[in-house]
Formats: sequence, C-alpha cells, structure tokens
Amino acid sequence: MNDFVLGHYNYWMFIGLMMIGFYAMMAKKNLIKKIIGMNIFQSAIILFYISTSAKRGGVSVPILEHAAGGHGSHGVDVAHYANPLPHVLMLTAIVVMVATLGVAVAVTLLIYKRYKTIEEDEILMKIKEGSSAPKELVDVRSQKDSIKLRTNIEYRTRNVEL
Amino acid sequence: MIRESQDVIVKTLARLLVPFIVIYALYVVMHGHHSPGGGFQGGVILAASFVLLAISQGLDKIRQRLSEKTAGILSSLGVLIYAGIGLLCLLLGGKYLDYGKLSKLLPVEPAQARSLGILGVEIGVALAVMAVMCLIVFTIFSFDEDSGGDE
Amino acid sequence: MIIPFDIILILFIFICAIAAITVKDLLSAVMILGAYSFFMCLLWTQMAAVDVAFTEASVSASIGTVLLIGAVYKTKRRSKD
Amino acid sequence: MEVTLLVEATENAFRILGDARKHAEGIIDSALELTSEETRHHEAKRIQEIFTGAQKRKTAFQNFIGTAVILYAFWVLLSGQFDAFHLTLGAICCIVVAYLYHDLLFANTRVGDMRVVAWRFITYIPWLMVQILMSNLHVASLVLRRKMPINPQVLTFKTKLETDISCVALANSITLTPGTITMDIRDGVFYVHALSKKVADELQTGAMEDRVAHIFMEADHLYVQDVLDAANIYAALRT
Amino acid sequence: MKIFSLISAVVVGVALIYGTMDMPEWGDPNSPASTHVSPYYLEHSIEHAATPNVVTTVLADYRGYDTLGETTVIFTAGIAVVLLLRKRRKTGGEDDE
Repeated sequence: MNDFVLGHYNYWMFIGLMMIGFYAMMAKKNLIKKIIGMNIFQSAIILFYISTSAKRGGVSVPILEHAAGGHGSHGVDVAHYANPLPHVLMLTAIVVMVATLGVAVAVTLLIYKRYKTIEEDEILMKIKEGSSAPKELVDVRSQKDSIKLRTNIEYRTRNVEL
Repeated sequence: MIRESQDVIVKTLARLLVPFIVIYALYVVMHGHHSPGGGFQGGVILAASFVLLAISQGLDKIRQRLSEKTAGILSSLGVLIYAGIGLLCLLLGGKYLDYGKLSKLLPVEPAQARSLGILGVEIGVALAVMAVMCLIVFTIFSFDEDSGGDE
Repeated sequence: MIIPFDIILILFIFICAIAAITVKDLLSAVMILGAYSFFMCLLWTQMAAVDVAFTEASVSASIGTVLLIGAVYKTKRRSKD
Repeated sequence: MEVTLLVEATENAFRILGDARKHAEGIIDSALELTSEETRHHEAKRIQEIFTGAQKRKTAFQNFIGTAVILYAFWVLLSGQFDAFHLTLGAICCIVVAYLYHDLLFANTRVGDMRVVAWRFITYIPWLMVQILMSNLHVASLVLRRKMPINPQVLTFKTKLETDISCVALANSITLTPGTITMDIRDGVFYVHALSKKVADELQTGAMEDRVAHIFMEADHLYVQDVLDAANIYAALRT
Repeated sequence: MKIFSLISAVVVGVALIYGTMDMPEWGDPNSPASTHVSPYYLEHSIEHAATPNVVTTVLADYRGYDTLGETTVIFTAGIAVVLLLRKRRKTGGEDDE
C-alpha cells in the first residue's frame, strides 16, 4: 500500500491540483478567478503528461551529449535520457494556454464594458432584468419572454460591441 | 493605457536592459539546437522586452517602434515563413516540411540541411509568437481608450 | 528525484494554488499565480523537462501574468469571493 | 585620496581654461575684424559651440557601433560556440538589434569618455563592497542586540548629480548598502529611508555622492561650466 | 451551489484516482509511453537532423505539422483578440455609435 502511494504520487498531485482548478472554475463567481482556475487546471494536465515522461534513476535532460561527434546513433543509451515526446506536446500546449488566456481576458473585458461588473451572479441578474441594456436596444415584442429577451440582448450586444 | 513612468530608476534601467534582453531572446532562438530554447520561448522573451519598454516609456512611444499594423504583418509573416519553408521542400521534390530536400539549394549535406530548416522554422515561429503576444498585450492595455475615446 | 526537495516544492505548489483561488484581492491572486507557475517550472526541471520548464517560466509566468494584470487593471481589483 | 583628486581636477580645469582662453581670443580677434553685428552674433554662437563641445552628444552612427560591439561581446559570452556559422549569426543579430535600439544604450553620454567611465566604475566597485560589508556588520550588530536601538528616519537631500544614469547609480548604491533604501527620486531630490542615526550621518557626508559624480565625470562637467562662464565674462570685457 | 461544486469536484477526483490504479508507477523506464516511438527519436536525432536537442528536432522536424497548426492557433488567437477589442474606425460609422 505504501509502495502504491509513493509510486503514484505524481498522479495524486495532478488530481489534487485538477480538483482545485475545477472547483475554482465552478464555484467562484468572479470571472478572473475562473480564469485563474482554468490556468491551474491546465497546468495540472501538463504536469500529468510531464510526469509520465520522467524516468527513475539519474536520467539526463533530452539533449544528447557529444553533439558534434558525427553520426553516432549507436552511442545513445535510451534509458539514460528522459522521454522527449511529452515535452514536445506540452511545450505547444503551454503556448496555446497563453493564447486561450488572451482570448479569455478579451472576452472578460468586453463583458465588463457591457455590464460594468465581473461577478457572475450580478451579470446574470442584469441580464434577467434587462435594465442595463439601453432602451432602444430592447426589442419591444420580446419584453415579457425573458429567455428571448436575453438572446436578443446578446445578439444586439454583439452587434454593438464588435 | 500605459503612460510614461515617472520613476527615473525604472526608465534608465529599462533603457539599459532592453538591448541585452533582445540579444538574449535572439540567442535563445538561434541556439535551440544545442540548448533549451527555441521559437516559442525566444518569441515570448522578445515580447517581454517590448512590454518592459512600454512600461518605462509609455505605449505611445512603443507604437512608433512597433505599431499594431506592423505587428499584424509580422505575425502573418512568421506563419508564412513556416508554411513557405514547407512549400519550398514540396517544390524541391520532397514531402511537405521535409527539410532534407533543402540540400539541393544549400551547399550542405541533408542532415545539416534539416538543421538549417529547423532554424528557419524557429525564426518564423519566434516572429509570429512575438508579434501576436505584443498585439494581445497592446490591445488589452489600450482597450478603453481605443473604444471609448470618441463616443 | 530528490525526495525532500520534491516534497517542499509540492507543498508550495499546493499552497500557492489554494491561495490563488481564495485571496479576495485579485492583483494578489494574479501574483500568487505567477509564483505558482515558477514553482511548477522548478518541479519540471526536477523531472528533466528543461524545455518545458523554460517555456513555462517565459510564457506562463511572464506574459500570462502581464495579461491578467491588464485584465485586473481594466476591471475591478476586489472580488466578492 | 581627496587631495590628489582635487589637485588632478584643478589641473584639468586650468588646462581646459587655458585652451578655452586661446580659442576665445582667436575667435574674438577674428570677430572684431568683422564689424557687423550679424557676424559678431554668429561668432558668439561659435564660441558657445566650442565650449559646449565637451558635452556634445554622440552621433547616431557612433551609438550604433558602440551598441553593436557591446552586444556582440554579450552574444559571444552567452553562446560559447566559436564556429563561423554561429559567429555570423551573432553578428547579424547584433547589427539588427543595434540598428533598432541605437538610441537606448547611450542616451545622455558625452563624446570620448566611455572608457574612462568604465574604468572608474570598475575601481568604484571594491570601495562599494567594503561599504556594504561595513554597514552589514553595523546593521547586524544593531538587530542582534536585545533592545534593538534602531531609529528609522526618512532623510531628503538635494543631489548635485545631473544625468539620469548617475542618479540611478547613486540610488542603487544606497539601496545596496544595508540600512538605507532609496524610496524615490523626484526632481533631483532623494528620499532615503535610513535605519539608524549612524548610517544616516554617513550618507549625509556625501562621500558616496562625490565618488559617483567622479565616475560619471559630473565634476569635470562642472568645471567646463565654470570655464564657459569665465570665457563669457572675458569676452564681455574684451568688447 | 458551492457544495454542489465541491461534491462534483471530489467525484471527478475519485473517478480519476480509480483510473490511475492501472497506470505505471512514477519513473518507470518500461512504461508504454517511454517505449513506443521516443527511443527512435532519441537514437536518430543526430543522424537525421544533426541536432543534439531532441525536443527541438521532434518539435520542428518529426512533428512539424503539429507545430505549424499550433502557430496557426496562436495567430488565430491574436486575430480574435484584435477583432474582439479593437473598434472599427472607418467602416460602419453611424450605427456603431
């Protein structure tokens, strides 16, 4: 049992961090907190992949020694280097992570400009009331149907903001 | 909107540090073969140098060095370099992104040609990443003034 | 690899992650997230993934933090939860 | 040390004064021959140019060359690979960066004094190390006592330094020395937080400021200003 | 709501822990991830591309398509941010205000 816990400790770490991020994404009302939770979630996934690439017992980084020494494919001891494949996959994932972060921040700024708040419950309340929308934007026909009103406002918003 | 910093220490040290940061970023890009690094990291460090300049000198002065239009052109140029190298290999009779065929153009053997192809690709990636990161940061930091100014 | 060092790093990572989602000052949360990224980067260096660690240090800890600071600067600094 | 500095500086000043007088005499003599007011005004401008020549900024091309050389040294230090391919890459990178950023590294420096500044800066570092060691011991002795006899205070003083870079060097030297921290520089006034009376007094003597001024040749610069004034008076007396 | 989130997070965590029962141990050199293609990359990197850093070789050469698509993703993200946040100056005009 002890062996099992110690031998799999990278999985426990990844699961714990992922739970933290997941909880933050669901329970926190603040949009920036949600973005932070998403960041933690993504790093946890990346940690999982990287930990599968590690090898026990004094492995080196995947940069081959005697670099300029010609075509020596025979001299490479594979067990001596870490597995480079998950590194490559996760390297691209990290950069994509920042790209998604940029888009998320952009959407957050647009939401703030529209509703003057980044708390989720207040945004939902304002959407339900329809009060924050300027009068001329609200379609008169759908005043009573809040769902229709909501889609309508969103549609109008997109028209105005973008 | 980032205004020019009032602090003389920040201004002077940013002025002194930025050329070295840029050289370090280029070193990271060019030496991706022998050491950790490559296009993504180098491009992001380049973007960070621009952010440091923006903090110290204000966003308006940075727009003279790297306007948003130039950044857009550079980002598409980076992707174009990448795809163009792949297409060049295709035209030289290999498969797409098969850099070994570049040895027909360059006076080196195929393994070295692949190394050079990797270098070209990394430069393209660095350009694209640098321009896109600068674009995102500048756009976010000039958001209000950009869209609320003339309303 | 070095077990005590690993344990300290994991402890710091968990502290930073929990602090980043509980602190009510959003700027502090963003800075703690940057610290979290750096500890993560140390852990990956420990696992012999230097390229990924370098990418994390340059990409996530610098530009990501700058982007989030921009978001906090353009919106509100206080959070309700 | 101080005396030799003073003597050296005075000698420099006298030499510059002599040169300036010679220049001024020649120009004023030639100016007196041409009686028109217009040319006299022009000649006065030339006098100004000659005397301010010592402070003339470097040209863009000189900046470019200097930046490229320094950056190339940095590149070689980083790279550590001396085959032709990497060196050529480094040269290309350095030229591009120096072309883009030639106005950053050498703003506000005067012609021909970079080597002197670098040498004086290197000789300044051991002195700073000794200062740091001394105040380290002092602060350690303060905080290790049971009663902790600290006396925190903020002291402000107006500096005689003129360029940005010397202000930054002084501020960072003050911050590096334990017990004192530069909080702000505003319009040439330093706001320094000092931990105890002793470090504050040491700072007030201005030894560090004098040394920094010596590094960046601010003192020489003052002498040039004096010579300029003297020459102006001389010219006024002659006419 | 918070209780519900907590419960679902814990449920997901328990499910993942159940899933990791069969995973290889940490640092196992013979795990499936380390035995399939990565030995090929490690052995042939210098021979094929004269590049000691295997990560760079795999990133830009063996898996070049991947990186090309990923660069395109970043480019698209940049365009998306600009389109979201930048105001159109010339087109549109009146009905935008």
